[in-house]
Amino acid sequence: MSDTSIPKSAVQDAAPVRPRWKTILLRPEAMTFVLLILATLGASLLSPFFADIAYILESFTYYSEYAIVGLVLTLVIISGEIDLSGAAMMALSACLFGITYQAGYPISVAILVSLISGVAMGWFNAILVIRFKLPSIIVTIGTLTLFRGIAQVIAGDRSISKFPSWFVGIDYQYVLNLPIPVIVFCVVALALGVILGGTVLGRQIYQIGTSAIAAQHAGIRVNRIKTGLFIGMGVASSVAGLLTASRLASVRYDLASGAELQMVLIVMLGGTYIFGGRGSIIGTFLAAWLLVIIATGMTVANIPINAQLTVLGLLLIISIIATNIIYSRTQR
Amino acid sequence: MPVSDTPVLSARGISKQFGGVEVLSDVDLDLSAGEIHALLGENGAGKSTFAKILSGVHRPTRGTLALNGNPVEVPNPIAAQNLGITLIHQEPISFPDMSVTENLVLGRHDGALLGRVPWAQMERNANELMDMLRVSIDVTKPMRGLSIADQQMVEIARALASDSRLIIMDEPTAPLTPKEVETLFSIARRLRDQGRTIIFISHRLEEVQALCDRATIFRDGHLVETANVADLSDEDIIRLMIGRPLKEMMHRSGAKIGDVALEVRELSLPGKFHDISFTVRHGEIVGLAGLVGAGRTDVARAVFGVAPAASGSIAVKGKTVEIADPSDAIELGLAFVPEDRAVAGIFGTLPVDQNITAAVPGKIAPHGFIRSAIERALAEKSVKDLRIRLAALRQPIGELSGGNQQKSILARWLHTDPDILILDEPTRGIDIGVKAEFYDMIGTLAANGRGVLLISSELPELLYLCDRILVMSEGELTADIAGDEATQESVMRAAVPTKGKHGTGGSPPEHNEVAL
Amino acid sequence: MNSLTAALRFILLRREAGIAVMLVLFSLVVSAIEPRFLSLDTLRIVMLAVPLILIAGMGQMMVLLARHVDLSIGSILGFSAIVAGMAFRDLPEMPWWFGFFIATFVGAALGLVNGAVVTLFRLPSIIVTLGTLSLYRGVLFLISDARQVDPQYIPRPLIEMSQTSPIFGIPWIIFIALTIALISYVFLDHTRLGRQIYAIGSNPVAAPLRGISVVPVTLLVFTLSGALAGLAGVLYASRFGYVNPSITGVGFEFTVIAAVVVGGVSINGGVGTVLGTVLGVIFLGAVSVALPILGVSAFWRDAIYGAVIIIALLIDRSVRESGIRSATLEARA
Amino acid sequence: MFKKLSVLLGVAAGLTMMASAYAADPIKIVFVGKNTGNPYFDSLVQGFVDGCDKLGCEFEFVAPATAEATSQIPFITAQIQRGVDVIATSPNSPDALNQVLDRARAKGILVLSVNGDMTGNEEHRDAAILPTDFEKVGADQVELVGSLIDYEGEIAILSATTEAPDQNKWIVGMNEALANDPKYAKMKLVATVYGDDQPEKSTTEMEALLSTYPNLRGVISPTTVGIAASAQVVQSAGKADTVKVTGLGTPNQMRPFIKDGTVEAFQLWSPYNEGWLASHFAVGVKDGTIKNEVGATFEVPNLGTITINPLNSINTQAGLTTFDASNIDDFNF
Repeated sequence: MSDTSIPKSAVQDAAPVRPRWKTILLRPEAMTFVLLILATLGASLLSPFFADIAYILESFTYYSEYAIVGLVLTLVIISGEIDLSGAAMMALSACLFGITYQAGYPISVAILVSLISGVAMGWFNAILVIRFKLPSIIVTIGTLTLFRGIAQVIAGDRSISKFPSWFVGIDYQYVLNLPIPVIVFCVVALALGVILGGTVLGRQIYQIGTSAIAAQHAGIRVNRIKTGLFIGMGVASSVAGLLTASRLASVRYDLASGAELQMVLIVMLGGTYIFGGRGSIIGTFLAAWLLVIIATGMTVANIPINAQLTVLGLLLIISIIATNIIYSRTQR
Repeated sequence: MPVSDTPVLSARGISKQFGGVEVLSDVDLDLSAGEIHALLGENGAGKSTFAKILSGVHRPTRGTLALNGNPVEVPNPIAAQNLGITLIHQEPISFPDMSVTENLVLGRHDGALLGRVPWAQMERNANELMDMLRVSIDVTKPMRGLSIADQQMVEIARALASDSRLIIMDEPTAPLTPKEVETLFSIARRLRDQGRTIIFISHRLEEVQALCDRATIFRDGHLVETANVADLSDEDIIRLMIGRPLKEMMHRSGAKIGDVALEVRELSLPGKFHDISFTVRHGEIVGLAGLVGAGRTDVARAVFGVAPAASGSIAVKGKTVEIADPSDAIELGLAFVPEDRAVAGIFGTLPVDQNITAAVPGKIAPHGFIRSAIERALAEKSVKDLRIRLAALRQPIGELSGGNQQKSILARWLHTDPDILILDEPTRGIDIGVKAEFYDMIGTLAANGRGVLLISSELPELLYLCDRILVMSEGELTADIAGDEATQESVMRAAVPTKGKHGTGGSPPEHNEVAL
Repeated sequence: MNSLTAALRFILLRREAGIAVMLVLFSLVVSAIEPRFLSLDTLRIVMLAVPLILIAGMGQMMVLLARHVDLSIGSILGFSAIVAGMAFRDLPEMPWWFGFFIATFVGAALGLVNGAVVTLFRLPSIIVTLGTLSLYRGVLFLISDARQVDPQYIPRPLIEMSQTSPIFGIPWIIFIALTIALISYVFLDHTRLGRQIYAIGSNPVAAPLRGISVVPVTLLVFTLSGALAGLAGVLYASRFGYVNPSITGVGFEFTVIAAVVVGGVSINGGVGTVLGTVLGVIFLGAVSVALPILGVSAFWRDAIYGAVIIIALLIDRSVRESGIRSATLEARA
Repeated sequence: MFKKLSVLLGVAAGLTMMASAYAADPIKIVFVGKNTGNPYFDSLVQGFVDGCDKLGCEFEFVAPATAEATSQIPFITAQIQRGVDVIATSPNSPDALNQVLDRARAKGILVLSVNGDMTGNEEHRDAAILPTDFEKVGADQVELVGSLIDYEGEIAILSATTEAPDQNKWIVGMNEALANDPKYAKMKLVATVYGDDQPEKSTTEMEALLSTYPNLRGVISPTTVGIAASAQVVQSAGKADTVKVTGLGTPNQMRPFIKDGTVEAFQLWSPYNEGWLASHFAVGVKDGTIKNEVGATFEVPNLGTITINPLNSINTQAGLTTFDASNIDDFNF
């Protein structure tokens, strides 16, 4: 019955630390990278037409818009929220852009209207999630229906086109042999990667996602940062909508319909933890290429879309499960 | 005292470890039919852990349990219930969207899954139980609308409804009014007289004296004494609970008490606390005592801006300030070590160094970009200064023991160089050796001229550390006692509610012995 | 308090009252603009528009009560309808009513897969079912070879279930939906298992402490949701007369979720009644019928559904806020 | 089904399945459809397949999952990458494909718009293969409905989407015929509504028509989803005798309604011939036997002499084919 009977050692105070190589290799991003290499090899075997850098880059432009939104979505998910309304925001902001331009305003005003609408929609999501404390996942399901519904109401089934020629075809403008959408994606990835990995803001996003309550107690302005991220989603969606408008030379209410799934897929494939607090831009960056390679590889091999849909649905579920398993293992 | 010979329950060599720390060691205890048995001890002494092992919430690391002489396993709460053991939780567990009636019967295994729910009969039974408790709760109302006290009553009613032979009440009286306490006691006695066994966990010695037949006292995970209550004086119990004089563990060098660092004036938040005013001076350790749910933590959260008060004002170093968010408080030189470390303190999956530097982004990132060399240096200094035991700085903090996690949180705040520290139960769930280190540190903080507001449920801790002790009861400040004048009794007297909280029908006590 | 005011209070304090009032107000406003709206014919059209939503809505409601959500029901509906349709086409000797079993069974199996992934890996159901929404649609394309089941293969008696009536001129399909609603009511309100679904959604942490087996019950609600979506699938074939892999059931999940949350089922689990859901389904049915009668473009429908989901969330929130509640309970929940 | 599974497995294993598909000389034609699961295109694709069997060209059919504007683009790019000689497509948007089709043409690929044209953007394709003269469809349809209702009474139109270009062109034609031809003086067009090519919306719109216009005598639905929904609605309502439904539909979709008399007659063209003609035209242009110039003519077996109309548009047949009980069993598409 003496107090000295409680044994003490360093082992009991702290579990032994995992070797550094193990923590790196066990990251889901490593998995994404391995998958990327495998997919590239597989696609090259599947079709002799696949292994062509110019073709892959061109194909990437078709997914670049989703991938750009996916980069911002990565931050949102790391912060412990989610935004499924990205694709609908793309459509509504692009339709507003088209309608403003058609109404006779200069294209710069139309672009401004689109960006402002992006801010407004992101802010609307943020208000519902933060001010009214509603779960973001269901709120953004509501707003995704609402935003696309509004796009449908204001634009009808009309295809809005006849944009000035300088605005059209950004995907065929090259800088250093890279299509501009690819450059935009890489620049956004680099910028967000630096912010997330190297700055206080990025650090705080991880901390909020790990425990929003602890973050608040540590003096981190949780609501402000989350609001910023939702607005960032809106702006990124609006930019993506403009890129799509330029690429297609027309906008319609059904632009990017169903793309919320692909956005989530990119982020999940990149190993971002669905419950927040973990993930990286490099993962999302690699996953965007992975998705393009899988989709393009199958398309150029003329594999029916039926199989493609199945593969993508499976990938989403498997990637969530795998990431979840990896993180729950390393957590304990 | 109808104590029979064969023990209803006997525990042999019960031990429990959490993350390598032994919180319960070799407990042997026999409980007889028809007794009310008190479990006493400081917070963390092991009495609640023992109760949870009996009721299947935890499984013992070692040791055996026997019911009426037959060895039993209690792997989960359901098994416990089937064995006739019910734990009434400190904080009621309920289904807020469902009616009181349903909360009373949910989980009781009588009837097929697709069998019809006998609503009318259930409601009748529920009303009978409420009558017996002499409370007027509408049993058709959802739990969501009930006060905590009423929810507690439902919880107690639920235990009565299931035919439990051993009922464990873990501080059931904390949120109850004296009248309700009296009702509860009379029911407890009736249950005892029917031959049931009741384990009664409480801090209130007068309740133990009034109600219990025998008492077992825990200290630091060990059972130190089991005796008839009649043979124990309050002084005996306190001595057994505290063990060695706590003074020996503390080295308080009399700090110089300086100017007012923090002044709180007429702070109110409806439903939580009302008209709270106090001051904390530089170099002063001010204790904040009170029962669970008295509103202590809410006051601390309001001062720090986590959940700001609705009215009243706060002045820091003589200047009235606006604190709407913790970041405002931090800028003003406040720091807050929250009570619920796992939720509000640590970032469990993030490395220790990132946890330590979380409140000083400006220091680790002078130009916006994080300089890991600076960060590591800051963290290493904390590890050395506070003797945080870990394997590596990049280790997730969740892998550390509770004491070292708490040290890291304290380290986080020390980097902000605060003038005022609010510590909410800083030593909860920390083993005794590390506790002493904490007492040292708190003393040093005050000696360095910082003001400390210390919230604690461990009275001895407050009595020996504090220059002044404030006491809260039911959301109001009821006492402000100088440290050298404070005693357990004077603090407890101020902490225990004296006026009725809610009408309970006021019917005279009647002994309608509804079949339990 | 006399019994009349007590009764009034009891009625008015229920959420169903709010939806019923909304429904009446809406009908009055619409008929003020277009008097033809207030007719038996309109009622018939509304009643014909809702059975599929009502049946799948019962399943979705159970999933929501258990604090989950099933976004894949549109694909499950399509999947079951296609499988049943292919059976009608490729196995002509099969008795036509066997299609009900096939569709319900296929739906139940797909729902079970949802539930298994959700419970086994402890993943948020909304993400899992977003994945299976796409996965099931992909597989249904594969098995159907992306070919429609043409009307000539849909059995005549099945088609007639949407047209002929056993009694009072009310078509079979409405009877089936109301029967399902009635069974759901008895199941949810009057059986132990039904109450356990509420308990799990009301406090998932406490449920296992009270001996409720959370995993089997969760599997059950997903399976039921799938089975009911499957049943709605075969009734789709009855109502529309053919099954198309790229049309059948697409976007159905949003309609159903909108109807159910309008009916007062909380997205946070534990709250909601069959009566409320029935009223919610009828309300949205009335809206979709009123639009063409008012001459408003059908494009408004999606915007209205989206707004309705958000408004319902806000109402649910304020109802929760208004009740006296305990912080500890919330934190634990 | 096992075959499909093995295809999937093949994908996963990264096998070289398509290795033999590129080493040959023959002209490679690919048709990029609107979306999969669209029964209309099954017959059209068969025309291509038979044409290529006879002419010795290689043919492939690919299609995205949804009929959304952007979804065809990656498929067209992939075909450019594969180095095909001819891309035929049924564009989902009149203008979203301009860029990618221009790139295809820049590489010497012959680009054909099949079954619908890119109105206003004709310079972005080489030729359009249209089933019939779209200018005459409206008048033909009005004549058909007129003949069914004795040229007297109220009629309505249930179309696809408000902006569907082909349907709108036909609706203009219908309005002109009704306004200008004295034969139709006693017919009155009371409403034009849109069902968005969704079964649910089309059904609701049709039911609203019946309820709003009790004196309605005829409905023209120039879209396959719409006419099927309309037929289903009048059948359910038992109004097949008073309200005559007609429009454009496929025989397989409409067969039961013709058989039971719900619909007396409807029209369409032969999608099979479109594929047949397109393959002959493509091969002819590629090997130089056909000049793709306005006014040029060429022979196609079974179709006779075909003329290239202004804007390089080619029709497979002069007028619409009318299907009724007497001939419907001769068709299977």
